[in-house]
Amino acid sequence: MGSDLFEISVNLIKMIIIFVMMVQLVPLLVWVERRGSAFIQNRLGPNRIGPLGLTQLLADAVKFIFKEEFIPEKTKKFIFYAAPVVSLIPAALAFGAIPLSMPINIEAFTMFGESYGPYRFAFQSFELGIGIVFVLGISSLGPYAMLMAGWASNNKYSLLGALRACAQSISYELALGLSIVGVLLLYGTFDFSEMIAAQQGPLNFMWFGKEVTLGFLPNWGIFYQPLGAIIFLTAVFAETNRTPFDLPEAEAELVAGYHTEYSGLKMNMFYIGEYGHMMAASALMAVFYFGGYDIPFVTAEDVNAGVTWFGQAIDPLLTTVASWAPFVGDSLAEALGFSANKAAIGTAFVFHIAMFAKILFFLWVFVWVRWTIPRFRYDQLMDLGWKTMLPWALFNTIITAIVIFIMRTNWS
Amino acid sequence: MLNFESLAAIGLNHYLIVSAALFCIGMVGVLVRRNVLVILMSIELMLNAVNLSFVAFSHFSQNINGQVMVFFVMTIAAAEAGVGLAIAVTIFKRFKEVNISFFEQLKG
Amino acid sequence: MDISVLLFYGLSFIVLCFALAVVVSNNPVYSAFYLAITMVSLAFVYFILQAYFIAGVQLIVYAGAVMVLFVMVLMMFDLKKEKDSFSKGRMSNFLKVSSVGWLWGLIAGAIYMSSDLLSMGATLHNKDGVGTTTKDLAKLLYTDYIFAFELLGLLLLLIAVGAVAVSRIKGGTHA
Amino acid sequence: MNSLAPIIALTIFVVLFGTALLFLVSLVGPKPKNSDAKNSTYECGIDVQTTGHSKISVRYYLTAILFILFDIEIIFMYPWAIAYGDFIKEGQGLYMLGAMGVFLLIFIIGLVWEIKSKALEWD
Repeated sequence: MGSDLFEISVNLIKMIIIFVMMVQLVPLLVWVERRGSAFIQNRLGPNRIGPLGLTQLLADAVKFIFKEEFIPEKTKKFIFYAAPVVSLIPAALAFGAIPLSMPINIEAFTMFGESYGPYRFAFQSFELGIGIVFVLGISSLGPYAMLMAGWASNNKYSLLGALRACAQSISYELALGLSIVGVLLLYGTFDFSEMIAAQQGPLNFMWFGKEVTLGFLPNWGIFYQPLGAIIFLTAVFAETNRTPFDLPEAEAELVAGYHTEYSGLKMNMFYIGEYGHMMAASALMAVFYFGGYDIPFVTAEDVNAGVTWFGQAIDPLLTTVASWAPFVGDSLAEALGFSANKAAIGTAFVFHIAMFAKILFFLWVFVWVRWTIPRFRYDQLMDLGWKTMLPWALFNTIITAIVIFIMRTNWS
Repeated sequence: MLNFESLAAIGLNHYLIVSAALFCIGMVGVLVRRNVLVILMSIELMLNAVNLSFVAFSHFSQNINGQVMVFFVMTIAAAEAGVGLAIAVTIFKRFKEVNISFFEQLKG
Repeated sequence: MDISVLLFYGLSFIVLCFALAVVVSNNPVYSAFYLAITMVSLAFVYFILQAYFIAGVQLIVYAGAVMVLFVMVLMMFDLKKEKDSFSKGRMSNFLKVSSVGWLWGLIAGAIYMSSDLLSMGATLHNKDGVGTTTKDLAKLLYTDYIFAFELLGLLLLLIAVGAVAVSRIKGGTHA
Repeated sequence: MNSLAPIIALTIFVVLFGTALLFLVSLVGPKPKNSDAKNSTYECGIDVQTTGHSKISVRYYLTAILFILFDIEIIFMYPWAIAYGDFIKEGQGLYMLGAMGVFLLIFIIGLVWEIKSKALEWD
């Protein structure tokens, strides 16, 4: 292993940063959701507080903290309080397992006079060889938070909402799991990093034992698995209980679903869990079908060269600044030992921005669909899950298996 | 005899003893509880104990056969839980009763 | 002291405590939640044992499916606080528990006595895991165990039919 | 690779974070002023007639059990899916396709039977 204190502490800080990033995206998403709905419905949305209403988020957060803390009588107190906390765990763990950028290879450097060996930091909370199975397993723990909330509230709306949410998310988990089989057949691995590595470069595949390359398209999963991608995206909408599948919260029938009795920050924590689930789903969508942190037609070497060039271009500026203020700038960077690793960190940052752009795009799709498509009826929802999407996912699996068999077999 | 080294170096024995304890807890549950659902849960505990020993043996002998067996046991356990719960739900709907001693009176 | 030793003792403690809580808890819904925690902790124990795929399956099948089914059924039942959750007869209960305790002592003693026979590997993480990856599992599962695998598929089909048929008895599926 | 410690650490951190938030609110927020109307279970304004745990349709349960059985069948496909490429390279692709074909046939029979038997109907 050879892990020392520096490596462990960097990994811990990284883990906390990724979690806090997930939590901090939630108010931003709420703002996007409100402004987006206003934009789609030709309204204004929150625009009074701060530029474009952006500080509305801060005001909301403060409001939630200063709300009165009370729970209704006849609730099971411990489970009532535990449910919001439990709802955070699956989202955080699932999001932490997904690589958000390429790993940073830090060369040996010295800091404050002590030398530290070469490191490899992955841009994710933990690297797992069985990435997909872990993420599926962890997100299948999601129903517990809903069931706990619904049962502990001692309210029939809550319980009905919880059962509906649970039945819905387990029904669509089948289509979700089956649509992933196509991805697994394609890449032959559970590991997210290997999947992303397999999607680099231009579109190329084996055609009856010969290799075919199409230079004008990136080698992304969407071109091999279009049906699987559609099924996956739809199933994810149902898993996260978003419109058009927000039956558990159907306010016309069930008041507010499983969190009817929750108020203030406790309800907000359910929202954090739900949005965290959405972020994990968007990241998975990007990794499976859109190349992860891959930028089309640009290799890691190109980015590295660009970053190095940029660093050299601004280097005189930095030197000038450093000469003005001797405590910051180059001397500090030299003391921290990062000068040798500037390019590696910069490259990882560029790829991180690419990944983040993809995640934000799919999050916008979530918002977009919510304000475009009306809600399903419950029997239609179940019919869609069991009688339409499951057979189509099965069809996708069979076709993928047969096509891969025909194409990759050496027929000579 | 029992010393610190044998506690700090986790071997197969440790896992087997945990597995045995888990199995015995499940067994106590089956013997002393009267709610048929809790009895089913205790059976799941016992099956999990067996799985744990399978995985431990598989790891320490570097032989994957044990994991295949665990896979099969999990399947059977899920099937057993499904049918057991189906029967329990049917009886509960009919008689509003989940006590195991009541089940003795069910005669065809 | 390796971190995995700490993890083993912590997780085993959690597993055994919550298993005990399943058995002694008065409310079956709490029992189900405790059992779910036991299952998740056991998945992490499988993780220490480098059975990663089995750990994932444990999470998906046991914690994510079977226990959710248990919790849903218990919520459907709406049981009041159970009056007689334990079987009657203080003497017979004492005999049951003590005999199970004797059994555990016997097994533990046997394991302890035969520890020389069992000591195939002394410590954790001293093997590089060759031949125990998920692909190896797949190669074994779909060649040597192919018959059992297809039969399990058939069994699952029969269980599905059986469960639907059982829930149809008297009154159909309309509760 | 594949180490457990970060997963446990993140779980503990998230639990601590959530608990801290709950405590923060009870520390900072105003003290609740209780009244009967406020403490009662939300029921659109009318008095609560029954307990919150009324009878629930058995369909939820039936959906859950069918989910378990199909879920296991899907899990059985995962090792097959990742080993499929290797098997094709070794020239055993047709065998694997056949082995999974039989399994998928059983899966399809089960699915068709469930749909035909109206076990999945919600009305």
